[in-house]
Amino acid sequence: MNTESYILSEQNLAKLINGFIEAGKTVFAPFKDKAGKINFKKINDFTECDIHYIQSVFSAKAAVFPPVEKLFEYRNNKFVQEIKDPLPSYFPETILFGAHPCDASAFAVLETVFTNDYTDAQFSERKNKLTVLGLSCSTGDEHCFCTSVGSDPSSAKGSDILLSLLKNGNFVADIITEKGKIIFDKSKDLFEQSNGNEEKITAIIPDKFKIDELDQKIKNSFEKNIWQAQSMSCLGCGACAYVCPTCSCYDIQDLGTVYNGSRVRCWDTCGLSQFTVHTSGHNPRENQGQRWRQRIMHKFNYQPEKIKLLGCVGCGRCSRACPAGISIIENLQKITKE
Amino acid sequence: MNKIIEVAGEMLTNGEVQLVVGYEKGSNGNERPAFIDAPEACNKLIFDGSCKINLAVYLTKKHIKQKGKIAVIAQKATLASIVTLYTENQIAIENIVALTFDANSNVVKLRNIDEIIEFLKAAGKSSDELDDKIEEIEKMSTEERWNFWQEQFSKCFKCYACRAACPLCYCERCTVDQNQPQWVQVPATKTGNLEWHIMRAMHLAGRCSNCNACSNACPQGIPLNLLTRKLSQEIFKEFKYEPGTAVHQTYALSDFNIKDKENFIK
Amino acid sequence: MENFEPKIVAFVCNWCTYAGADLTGTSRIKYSPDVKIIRFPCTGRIDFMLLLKAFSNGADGIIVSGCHPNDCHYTSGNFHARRRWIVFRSLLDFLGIDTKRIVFSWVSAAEGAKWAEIVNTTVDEIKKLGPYKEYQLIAKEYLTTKEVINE
Amino acid sequence: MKIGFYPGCSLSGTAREYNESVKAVAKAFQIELVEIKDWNCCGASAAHNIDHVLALSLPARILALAEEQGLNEILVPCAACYNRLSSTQHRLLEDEQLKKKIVDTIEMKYNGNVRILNIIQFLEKYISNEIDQNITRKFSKKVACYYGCLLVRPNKVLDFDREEDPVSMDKIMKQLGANPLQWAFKTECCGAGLSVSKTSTVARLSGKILEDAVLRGAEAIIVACPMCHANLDMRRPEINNYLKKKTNIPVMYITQAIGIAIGLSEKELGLHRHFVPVNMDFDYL
Amino acid sequence: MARIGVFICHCGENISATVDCKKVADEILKIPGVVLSTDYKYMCSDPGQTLIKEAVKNNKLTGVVVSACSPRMHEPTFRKAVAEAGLNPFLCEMVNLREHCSWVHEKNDMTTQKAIDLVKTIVEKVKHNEALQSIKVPVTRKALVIGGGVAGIQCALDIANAGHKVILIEREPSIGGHMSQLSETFPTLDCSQCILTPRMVEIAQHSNITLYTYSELEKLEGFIGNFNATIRKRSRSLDEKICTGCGLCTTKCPNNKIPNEFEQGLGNRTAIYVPFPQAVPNKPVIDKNNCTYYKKGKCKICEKLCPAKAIRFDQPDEMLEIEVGAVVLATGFNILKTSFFPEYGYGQYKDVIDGLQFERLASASGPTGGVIKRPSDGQIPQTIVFVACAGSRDAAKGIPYCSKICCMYTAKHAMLYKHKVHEGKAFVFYMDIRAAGKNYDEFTRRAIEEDGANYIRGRVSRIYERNGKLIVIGADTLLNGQQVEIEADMVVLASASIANPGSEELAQKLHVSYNQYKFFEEAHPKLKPVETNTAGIMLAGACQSPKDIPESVAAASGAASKVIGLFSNSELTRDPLIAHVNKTAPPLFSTCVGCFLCESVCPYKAIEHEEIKNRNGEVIRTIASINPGLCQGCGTCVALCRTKSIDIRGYSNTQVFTEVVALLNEI
Repeated sequence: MNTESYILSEQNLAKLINGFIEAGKTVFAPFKDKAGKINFKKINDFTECDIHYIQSVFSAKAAVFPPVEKLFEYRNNKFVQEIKDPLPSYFPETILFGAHPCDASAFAVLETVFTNDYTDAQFSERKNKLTVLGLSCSTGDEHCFCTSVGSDPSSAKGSDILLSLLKNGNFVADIITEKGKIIFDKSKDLFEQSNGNEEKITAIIPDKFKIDELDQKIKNSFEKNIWQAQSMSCLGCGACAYVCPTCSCYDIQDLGTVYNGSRVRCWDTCGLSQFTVHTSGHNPRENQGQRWRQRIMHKFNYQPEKIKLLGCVGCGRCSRACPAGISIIENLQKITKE
Repeated sequence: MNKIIEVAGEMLTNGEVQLVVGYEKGSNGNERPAFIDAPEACNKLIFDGSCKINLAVYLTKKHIKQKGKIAVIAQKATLASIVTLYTENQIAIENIVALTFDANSNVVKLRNIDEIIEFLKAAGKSSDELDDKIEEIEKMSTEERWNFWQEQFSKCFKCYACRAACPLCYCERCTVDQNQPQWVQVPATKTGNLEWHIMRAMHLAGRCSNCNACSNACPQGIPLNLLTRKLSQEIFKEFKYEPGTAVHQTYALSDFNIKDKENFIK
Repeated sequence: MENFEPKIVAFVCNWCTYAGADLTGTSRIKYSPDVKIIRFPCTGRIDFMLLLKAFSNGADGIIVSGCHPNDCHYTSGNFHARRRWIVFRSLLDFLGIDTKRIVFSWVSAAEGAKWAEIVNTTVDEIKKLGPYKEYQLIAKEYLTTKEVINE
Repeated sequence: MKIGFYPGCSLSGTAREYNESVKAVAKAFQIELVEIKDWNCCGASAAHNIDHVLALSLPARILALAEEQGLNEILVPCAACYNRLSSTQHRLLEDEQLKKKIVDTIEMKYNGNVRILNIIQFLEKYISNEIDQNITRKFSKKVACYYGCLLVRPNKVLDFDREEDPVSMDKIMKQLGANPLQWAFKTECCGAGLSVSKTSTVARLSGKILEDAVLRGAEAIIVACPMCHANLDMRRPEINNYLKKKTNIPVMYITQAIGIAIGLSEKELGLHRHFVPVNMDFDYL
Repeated sequence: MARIGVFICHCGENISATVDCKKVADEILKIPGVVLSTDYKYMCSDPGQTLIKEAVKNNKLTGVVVSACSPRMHEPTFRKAVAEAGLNPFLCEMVNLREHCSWVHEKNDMTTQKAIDLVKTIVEKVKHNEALQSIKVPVTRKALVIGGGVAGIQCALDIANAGHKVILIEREPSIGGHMSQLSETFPTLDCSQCILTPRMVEIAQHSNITLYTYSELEKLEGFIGNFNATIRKRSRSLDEKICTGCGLCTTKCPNNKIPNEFEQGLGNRTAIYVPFPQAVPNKPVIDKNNCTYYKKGKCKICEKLCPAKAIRFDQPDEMLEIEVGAVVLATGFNILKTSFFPEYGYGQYKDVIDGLQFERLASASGPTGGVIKRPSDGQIPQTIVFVACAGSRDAAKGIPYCSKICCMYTAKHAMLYKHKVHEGKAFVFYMDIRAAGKNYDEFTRRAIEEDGANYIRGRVSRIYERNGKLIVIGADTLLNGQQVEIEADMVVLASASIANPGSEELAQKLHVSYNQYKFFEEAHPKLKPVETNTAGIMLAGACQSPKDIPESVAAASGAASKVIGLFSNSELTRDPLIAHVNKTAPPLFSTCVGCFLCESVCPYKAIEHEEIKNRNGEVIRTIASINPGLCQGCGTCVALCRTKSIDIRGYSNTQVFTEVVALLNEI
């Protein structure tokens, strides 16, 4: 469908969001905690959220891929063996509000991973019940590089409605998808006509590298020793993957006892040394260099080949989160310069 | 800071060390760890104390050890960590030269454990706002404390940056990575998080060098150092024990004194 | 709260308190059945993680008991344990975990009566405090059938 | 060279000659004794039998004064005073509560860092090294050094010399050329406080002491305590009564002995004040 | 899949009176893995045990849970039973339904529910029990006895006579110890030498005993059954093999005024000397500190005299390495010297002597040929004062304990004196007369009633000399503390028994604990009186606490029997419930990181360093390992280990963890 643009004042935006909440929908929105860290969180009123942020610590992927998700509950003794699937109420209608284009576009990557050869029921359930009210970036910082990975600060990819901040504090709302249209239709009166020439505040994100150069270089860099060099200071934690909007690895665990409990899936990451250890004790990725290589090549080589999508959206969270100050941009630049 | 550049440079040139572990300017302007094996590369070395990583963490890593003799830029806590690592048989001290700074920021070379301990003794102890924060929490009611920490831990996603950044969390197979039995829930559940952080604090009790690397590494900024610091205080108060102040002193928790005082055992 | 029967686990050493509890039995001194004993070779063996496990599995209270100082069958196990508890207890307290729910005691093989008393006073105390809701709430986070969207 | 000085009541009363000889000797060795201003009674020997706070407060005040007046070392020639001051300092240093209590009572600062010297410690520290080259006439007599009880007991408080068989005075007397005897009554009780109230006891106890000294051929008894001196000297008639024989062995303070050896005059040393006659030439024998 | 059999015992009415055993059995049957759950009146009875054995066979059980009385009572019984049925005994566990449940609770559902929970807990535990074999440690059947006093001698002979090799080492040039110095012994007054010397000779001649005198233990390594002792054999400066012990050398030695230790300084000896005529071995030794040759470099008279040419001035100390399976400490005691007592004149009065010196005076072989003469002028004392508790039972002297032997030997001394000097007066100052022991009280009464020793209950405040007399001032507490003053010719201090010098160092060498008075500590004051807390090291005699001869000998035989017991098998069997460090697949090899913080936590020094080597023999890493010979299974290291690399069998991490979970969760 072709996009229609409207004006949405801040007050009306508030009305819109609170409307969803009253309607019993779950609204995920950027929330600033006491420590000043921004994260997506279920809010109970518009005022709780803080949309003037550069980047949240964790991405919005929790909306479809929670850090811990119950798969089923079990009960098991000599006389009873039963498995209970989660009730529908476990997957509520969800509005993701205030996610930047990078986060919004990341859902495409997750979706292909979770559905390409086999459809993950729980993921799809969540994804189908999710509507994304994206928010284009009015500011950025040295870690942002969406423009270098084929996106931009006001890209509509992945949003159902894309909001863009105007100088006067109001927003332009671009209705992108059917889902978006439905929302719009439900509350037309909150939207005003746009004359199409309002001044958006849009962040400038300079190019950091040429993606096709990188693509060429990285193809045959598997054996190179850049990986060791780049991961020298890597401490081997999971921060980069956990904050990443596209990282989709998970572990499956049982909580409870032999008699009863639940099976859950939870985030996991290739950065941890235990990730690939075999029962035999052998570890195919025995040093951090190999793990680092896996992470980079997976996003910039394997995924483009396998799912025809770049595994990185340029949000720069990994660089911000890294305790050792490893910058992904720098390292990708190095690779292109190889 | 050109002093440090000189010193490091000449150490690499005259082959006194093969690698210098120090700090450089990161892309976001902050200090970050740097690994330098060529004299000419030394000029990117900086030191303004803003880096929150305790470089001792690298001394136990295989790929660093392989480099041979290592010079490491050390803050006070780093030195304490080195002493503890040494007493716990984790490093070959003869392969390590600690570069630190005296009161008027001259570079000091510490070549062996005794020199390090001497230096630490001379440097003395300094308390900071963290102690006040601890007091503040101690003043809370049990319930308030519980809520405070539950809120903090609810932010934890078990990325283990705290563990990775800690020089004393050098174990190859951490208890959380064991499942026979599963001591700590793997998922970032409320219980899992609570148990993980309690265990972490207990395992560092009497060992922690109070470098705050754990809380600094946490992407969510959870003040984990409060726990370790609290226990350091407790252990010093109860057993007059301070890690990193003497070579081969018995670890507070594998030692005992018949006169140890408590007021809660019936 | 009237008919609340607390779940209390007792971690005791084999040589003093376990034997002491045996003596309570042979002397037919009655105490509350809410306390159940798990036997260890020595208080030195009792891992602090086990106390957490007890709470996360629904214990309302915990008793840890062993030989009096200088009586340890292994000469120093209880001294090491004492240090461990001094540190651990202060940490739990700092984290807002209710240390009133953990009772430490020395009960010798000769103190059958003392064991009964420890048990009964503990049970009364825990009954006053009620079930350990806070901890059980977080422990059941993903176990309860009442669905919660994670947030 | 200056050092603090606490005379106490005896030295200005029954033991004036002790006071005189101490000062004379000190002067002879160019040591200035700075008397503590506004000093008070040390509480011996009655106070600690009656009121402990008082018994501690009195010496505490003296020590506090010394601190106030910047004297970090004080000479206390009277054994009784020395004993009270030392005991007080000991008690207060080992008991914070008590210290607080006493400090509140005397309403003065008290740190407890004043060094308290008895006469012998004083002599050992400042004079014994100098004596040899200053001796003008050897004190070539057999002497019995009598320490009494207050100088050496309780050992864990005073930590001075051997509790039962002290030797420090003997050493000094040897230096003077005397021949200190090995005898049995060095620290035996002289009857001290009963001097006035129960002279018969004093006679008996001091009697035994004198008897043994005489028996072993002592020509003089050397003391360092006003009490001992009073009992052995002033109470001589009663003693002789008890012993049923006339003993005329003189009793002199160690400072007097030193004085004689370095050629000070009888007057300076107050030898004339004794009840049992004594003089430079020892012709009283 | 586990196949657990659960057996609920009624214990007659003891359990079933308050617990619904049937219900328990039924509930437990619900647990996955429980193939059999039944109740019975008396499980420990023969039919009861048969029931279990049959079940084990018929149901191919992999684990057995007997819910009955306290395991401290019947665990061995039932483990034996299942073993007979062919199941590893350590796969059988007991639930304490009687002492911990039925006897302490009322009859109601809660009690039954508790019973169910307890059984459930152990059932889950048993699922994780391992089949264990008791540990076998090889035993070197050779004992090292340190100290050649009566205790050491007795112990060595007992062990040797049981057919085992014994190494006996003695610090002095001759064995015999204090007993050889004694005149006569209480309460029989038989001559000490007459009893002891034959035993000494026996030692010298026993084919199973190797005697090293003038020797000390340098160091001890290893553990029970497998010790490695290094012994320093000090040079006697002569070749023992050729020395005939004729004693000629000692006759012409110019240094003949050296106070004789054996005579407690009451007599003199030469620089080359035999400590006493009956010495074993009867070979001289040169006292290097007093020998003219060693001091001035010339003399060598003895060398010229020696017909056998046995003198070796250049003889070095010898170091001997010996493997032994057990060690017995019999290093004995010492007594305070008179110089310890200020109030008694700091030892300045020659005629104030200690008990051992009096023994020498009274001994027929002593310096005075058994005539009691006072040291100062050789006069026969007409009045002797004996001071009991000289130092003992006196906190102010730092010796609050009772020296135990003084009461008796003081009575003996008084007696001996009166027998030798009939008209003499003997006074004894005492605190209490402690004469507990066979014929002991009778003995002291004899001293008082027949021999007229004058006992005064009170202590002696001081002793001084006057006209060659010793004035003893004491109190008579029975005359309401009245002062007594006695003019004595001689005073004998029954001075306190103290630990031998060097016992502290020795204890540290051997890792045995000792009390604040440096006496060695037994493993248990009641039940392990002759063992130390270091397995394989025993105690004999007065090195443990003051003991008289009969006690020392008894203890020695006790220690000997422990050693013989240990030697009764070529390997010793130990409970397998001990700690072990895990081993994992390479490249990790073990989760142990080798921080060795566990080392100091082990009371038994059981934690050792193990080097993991790669194929080329290079050390990859060093990890902890537990010495099964030393570990006693307290598990303190297990709780301490951060990586859970140490675990303990019988109370393993998995087991206790499972117990907690099972106890608190519904089936």
